[in-house]
Amino acid sequence: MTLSDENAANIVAGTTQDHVSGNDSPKTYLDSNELIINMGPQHPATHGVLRVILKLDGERVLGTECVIGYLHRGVEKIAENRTYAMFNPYVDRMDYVAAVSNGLGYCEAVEKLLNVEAPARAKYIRVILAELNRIASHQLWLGTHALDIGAMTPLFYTFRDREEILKIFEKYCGARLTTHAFRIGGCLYETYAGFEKEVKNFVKFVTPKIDEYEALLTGNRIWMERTKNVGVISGPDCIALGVTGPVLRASGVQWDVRKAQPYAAYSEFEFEIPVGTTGDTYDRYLVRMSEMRQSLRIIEQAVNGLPEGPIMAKVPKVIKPPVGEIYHSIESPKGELGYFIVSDGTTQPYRLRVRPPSFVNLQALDVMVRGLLVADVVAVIGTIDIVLGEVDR
Amino acid sequence: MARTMAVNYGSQTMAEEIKPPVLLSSSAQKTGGETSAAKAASGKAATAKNPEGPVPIPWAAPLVEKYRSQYGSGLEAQTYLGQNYVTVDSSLIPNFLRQLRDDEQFDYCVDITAVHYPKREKQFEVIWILYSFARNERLRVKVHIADGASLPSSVSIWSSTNWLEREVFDMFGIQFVGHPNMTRILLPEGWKGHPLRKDYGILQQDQEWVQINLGIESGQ
Amino acid sequence: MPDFVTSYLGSTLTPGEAGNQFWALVYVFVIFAGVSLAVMSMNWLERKALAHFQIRLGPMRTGPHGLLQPIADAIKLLLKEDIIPAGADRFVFWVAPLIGLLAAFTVYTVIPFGPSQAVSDMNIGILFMLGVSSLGVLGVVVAGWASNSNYPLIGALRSSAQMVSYEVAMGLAVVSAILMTSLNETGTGTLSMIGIVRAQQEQGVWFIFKFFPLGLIAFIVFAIAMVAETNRAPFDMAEAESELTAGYHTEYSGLRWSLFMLAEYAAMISVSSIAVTLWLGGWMRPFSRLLRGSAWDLIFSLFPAVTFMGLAAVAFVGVVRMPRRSDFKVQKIGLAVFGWLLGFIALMLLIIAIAGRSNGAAIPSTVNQSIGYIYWFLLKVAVFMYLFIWYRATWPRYRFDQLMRVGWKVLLPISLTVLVATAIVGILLS
Amino acid sequence: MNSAINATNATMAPVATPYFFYGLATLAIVSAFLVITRRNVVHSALALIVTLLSVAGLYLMLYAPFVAGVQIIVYAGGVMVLFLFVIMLVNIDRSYKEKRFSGLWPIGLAAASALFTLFLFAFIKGRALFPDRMMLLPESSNTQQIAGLLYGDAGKMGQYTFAFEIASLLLLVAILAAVVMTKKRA
Repeated sequence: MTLSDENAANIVAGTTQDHVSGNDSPKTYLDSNELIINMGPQHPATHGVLRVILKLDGERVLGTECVIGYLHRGVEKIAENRTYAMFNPYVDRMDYVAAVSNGLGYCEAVEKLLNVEAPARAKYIRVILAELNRIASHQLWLGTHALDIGAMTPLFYTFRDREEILKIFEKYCGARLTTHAFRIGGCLYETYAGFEKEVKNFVKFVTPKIDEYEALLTGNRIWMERTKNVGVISGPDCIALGVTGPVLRASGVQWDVRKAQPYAAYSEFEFEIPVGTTGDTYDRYLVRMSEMRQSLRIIEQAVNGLPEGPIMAKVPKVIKPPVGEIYHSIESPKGELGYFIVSDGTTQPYRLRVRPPSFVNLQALDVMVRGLLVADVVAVIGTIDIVLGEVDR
Repeated sequence: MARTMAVNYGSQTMAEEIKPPVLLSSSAQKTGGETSAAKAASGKAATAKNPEGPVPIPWAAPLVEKYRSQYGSGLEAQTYLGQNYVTVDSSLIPNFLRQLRDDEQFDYCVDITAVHYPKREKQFEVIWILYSFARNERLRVKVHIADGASLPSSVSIWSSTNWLEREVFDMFGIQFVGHPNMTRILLPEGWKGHPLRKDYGILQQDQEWVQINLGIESGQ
Repeated sequence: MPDFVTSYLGSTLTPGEAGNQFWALVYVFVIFAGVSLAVMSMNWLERKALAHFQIRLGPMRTGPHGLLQPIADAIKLLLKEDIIPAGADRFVFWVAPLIGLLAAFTVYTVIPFGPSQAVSDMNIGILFMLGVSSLGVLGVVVAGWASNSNYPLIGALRSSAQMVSYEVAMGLAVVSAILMTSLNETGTGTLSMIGIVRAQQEQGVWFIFKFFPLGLIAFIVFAIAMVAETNRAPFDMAEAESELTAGYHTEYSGLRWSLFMLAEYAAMISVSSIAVTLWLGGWMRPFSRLLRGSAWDLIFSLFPAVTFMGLAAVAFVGVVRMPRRSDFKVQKIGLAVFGWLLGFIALMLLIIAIAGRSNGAAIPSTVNQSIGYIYWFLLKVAVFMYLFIWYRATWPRYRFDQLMRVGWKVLLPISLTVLVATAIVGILLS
Repeated sequence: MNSAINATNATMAPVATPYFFYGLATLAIVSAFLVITRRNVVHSALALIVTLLSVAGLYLMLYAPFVAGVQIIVYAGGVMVLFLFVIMLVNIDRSYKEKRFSGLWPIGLAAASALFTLFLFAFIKGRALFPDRMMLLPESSNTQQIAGLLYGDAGKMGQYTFAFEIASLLLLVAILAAVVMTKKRA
């Protein structure tokens, strides 16, 4: 059980020695206090099929190793065997809680490769849906994260409100989760009658709800004790580890692709990039909460200024981009989501690479949890906000 | 995992001469010659001349000048659709990347990936996508290497490249020397072959796996 | 009626004290059945209350408003396959839930539901309670070890450390309450549960208000420690499902698992009973000093009947609000029957309250009084049970080191200070 | 209060006392035997708990409920939990491999039989000392008696106050020592 599992310990030690605990001497593996625990892939708090091997001293984490790939579907290989338009729905299956963002990134990347630009109205619709999706993703994150830390109730509140967003998606494109809302060159669907009104109503509806979540958690002593100074990561560390999104911003780096290299219509809206100071779990929580509010701001502006006009650019029926390659990235709810597409002039991408934010952010787990307790591992996995569909692709 | 280990795919897929990636279309033919529009378009594309588009133009910038004077012909800078990339010789790799980080503030390695061109002499193109917070600028560094060649790891330069290099190894079989844990990351340890190579036969693998493990003919 | 039946009904001693073995046995059975029933209804209540906290409905299908859900659950658990893991220590695995259950139920022998409504009035009642409930941790520890699996082991280690730590603060808080019982002419206190309530009766104040705020602080310390002692949220480290899947009972299934649940809820009720006995005046009705006289007595003796009437009314409102569809017919009838049952109980209670309003030694009067005692005691306990659910819905979970810090560095010094302060104030005032 | 005690004494004493005594005594002996014979340490610990609990039962029968309660709280509830805690952290498999009753067992057996002989001798010789019937029970409760012995009645110093305080001081020193030792290791 504890010690008798020397075999297991050695197996893990063998795979992890250099990676998990480079600074530990090998003989510590035989120390009587060490315990190797396998968290996942079937574990309620690993948000899917993530497997984390924990090396513990009592309850203190000495090192971790993530074992991923349980959800690998070979998205990049599939892309090479599909036409550009056919591959579009596949990207929704990566970060399935933010499918709209995935689609947005892909469509914009291909448009860039084709050297076309979506019409203004399409861009606005894209922004509205992508920001709604950001709120939905953050709500889902908040609910599950709070559940991991032991607060059951916020989950149900966030899911109740996320439902309203999904209803808008469903009315717009017929799907709730994997939406396939956009097409290369713009949008396929015009907004439905009453879209603006519903979105505005949603903004009105959800603003007090966000305050409600905060009322439950922000000032809660136990919540603060569980999240403050837990999983601290500094700004330079984040940059070195390639961590992006709310995690980076919570560490004090004010960087958002929407501001730094604006895409869609983001340059036309006023919004702020919330940043944290300490880079702990609590800051990441606060950053995401204010991000939801900023998203509402963007949505409001976009709905009020929704221009008239076509929603589809002139794109040939058969999409055949010229030979060349492009890298395009957007700010997905998880971080920088990039698409690197190499075209050989045919209808199928020669090579399509997805730069998944969850995958890169997950690397920071080891840095963040060392020296913390098992309970914190759960909190930190939650706070990185990974979606295994995107990590494994 | 252990079951797939029993299957040996390596021999024919690795050594075989490069075949065009026609996995989808071949399956379409088998199931009754049903040709989609995409298939037809794809067929046409092979014969028709490529559509006109922008072409990469040389990129002139102080950064490029500086390193060209240092490295000479081993470095070629181009820009395509406003995106800059530098193609360098593989011998420059760790030093040039380190210089980019230290001297040019490219402190964030966004991604590492590779592209397989089976017909070229140096089959693989490995690409580092870099970003500089200070300059708000992206840059791609490309290197061409032959099959079986390895590259020095850049984990010591950007720690983010740890898993990214493992993924490149997993998908393309390119070894990064000096990487702390050069093992497969997404695929199970006993997997044969590297799927993102153009000569990787999915259907063959599937048929073989089904035959060996299930004892029936594959329906694919 | 046989003599041994009537003799007890008029008696002021507990059956154990009076050496009345027949009634002692009756009490044991009543308590066993009652606690099991209470656990079942607690199960339903927790699910319903938690659901409504969380904008859900909770069980709705099994019986009207899921009223039959606990029974269905019990049947399911009884019929489930009983899995013993291959590497488990079979005997210890088998015996562990029994230890927990035994400890949780033995405690009830000294819980005073009224001045004579207990199995026995033990001389060392509170000591016995603390001692036996501390045996409950053995079941947890042994269960975690016997499962031969890492998560249960960690859960067991956590909960044993946690329960042992919180027992210290809990014990000191209890001692300060016991100290208060000695504030009488003779200067001798008591450890007897009934004696403690009697002391509150004699001093005319519930100990929670005694030496304000000392009693209150001791009570709060106990109230926090008892949540930790029963491994409930926000101190449910031992079964933190997001970390340890289910803690010490991860490997348990079916009947054995349900025994753990039974023990957990029984322990919740028993620690609540301790809190009620020590600080909230046990079986005493509120304002027993302030609002005296037979008129007030009558009004307060109507409370049980009124409560059941209220419950019946709620059930009938539920009947009326059910959709008028044919597929709801059975549910509607079921709920109506349930409502009538509650109404019938209310009626009986009303009759007893009216019949026993004279303060004599006649049997109706004694029965009336007993019902009053039990009612107030259970009502106070029920408040605690609701609080347990409320905590669970509201708070995130403490981390283990924080939990230990709270136990040793916050609660222990506070309870020590309160103990010393109570002693000093007690000496100064006597 | 006292009336209640007397009532207890009057009514409870005769109930099946010898059977309870023999039952508990047998249980204590059998489980004590199991403690030293079981190979599995956790089984030994569980048997030890049974021993402690049956001894607590014997105390109860001797009208010493306070001692019984303390026995349960301190030994069965506290010490044994810590025992189990420690046992779970060490390697149990190793204890299977190790030889038990190493070399010293003849000495142990000799000591045990000497002790047994002593008890037997004392029991036979001192029969006159032990009254055939139950001793007359004191007026006050067991808890109050202990309090009297330790702290004294009505302003008087108790018989064992000094010894009691010394013992508690020793325990405090032991606790501090344990803390210091573990701190040094970490």
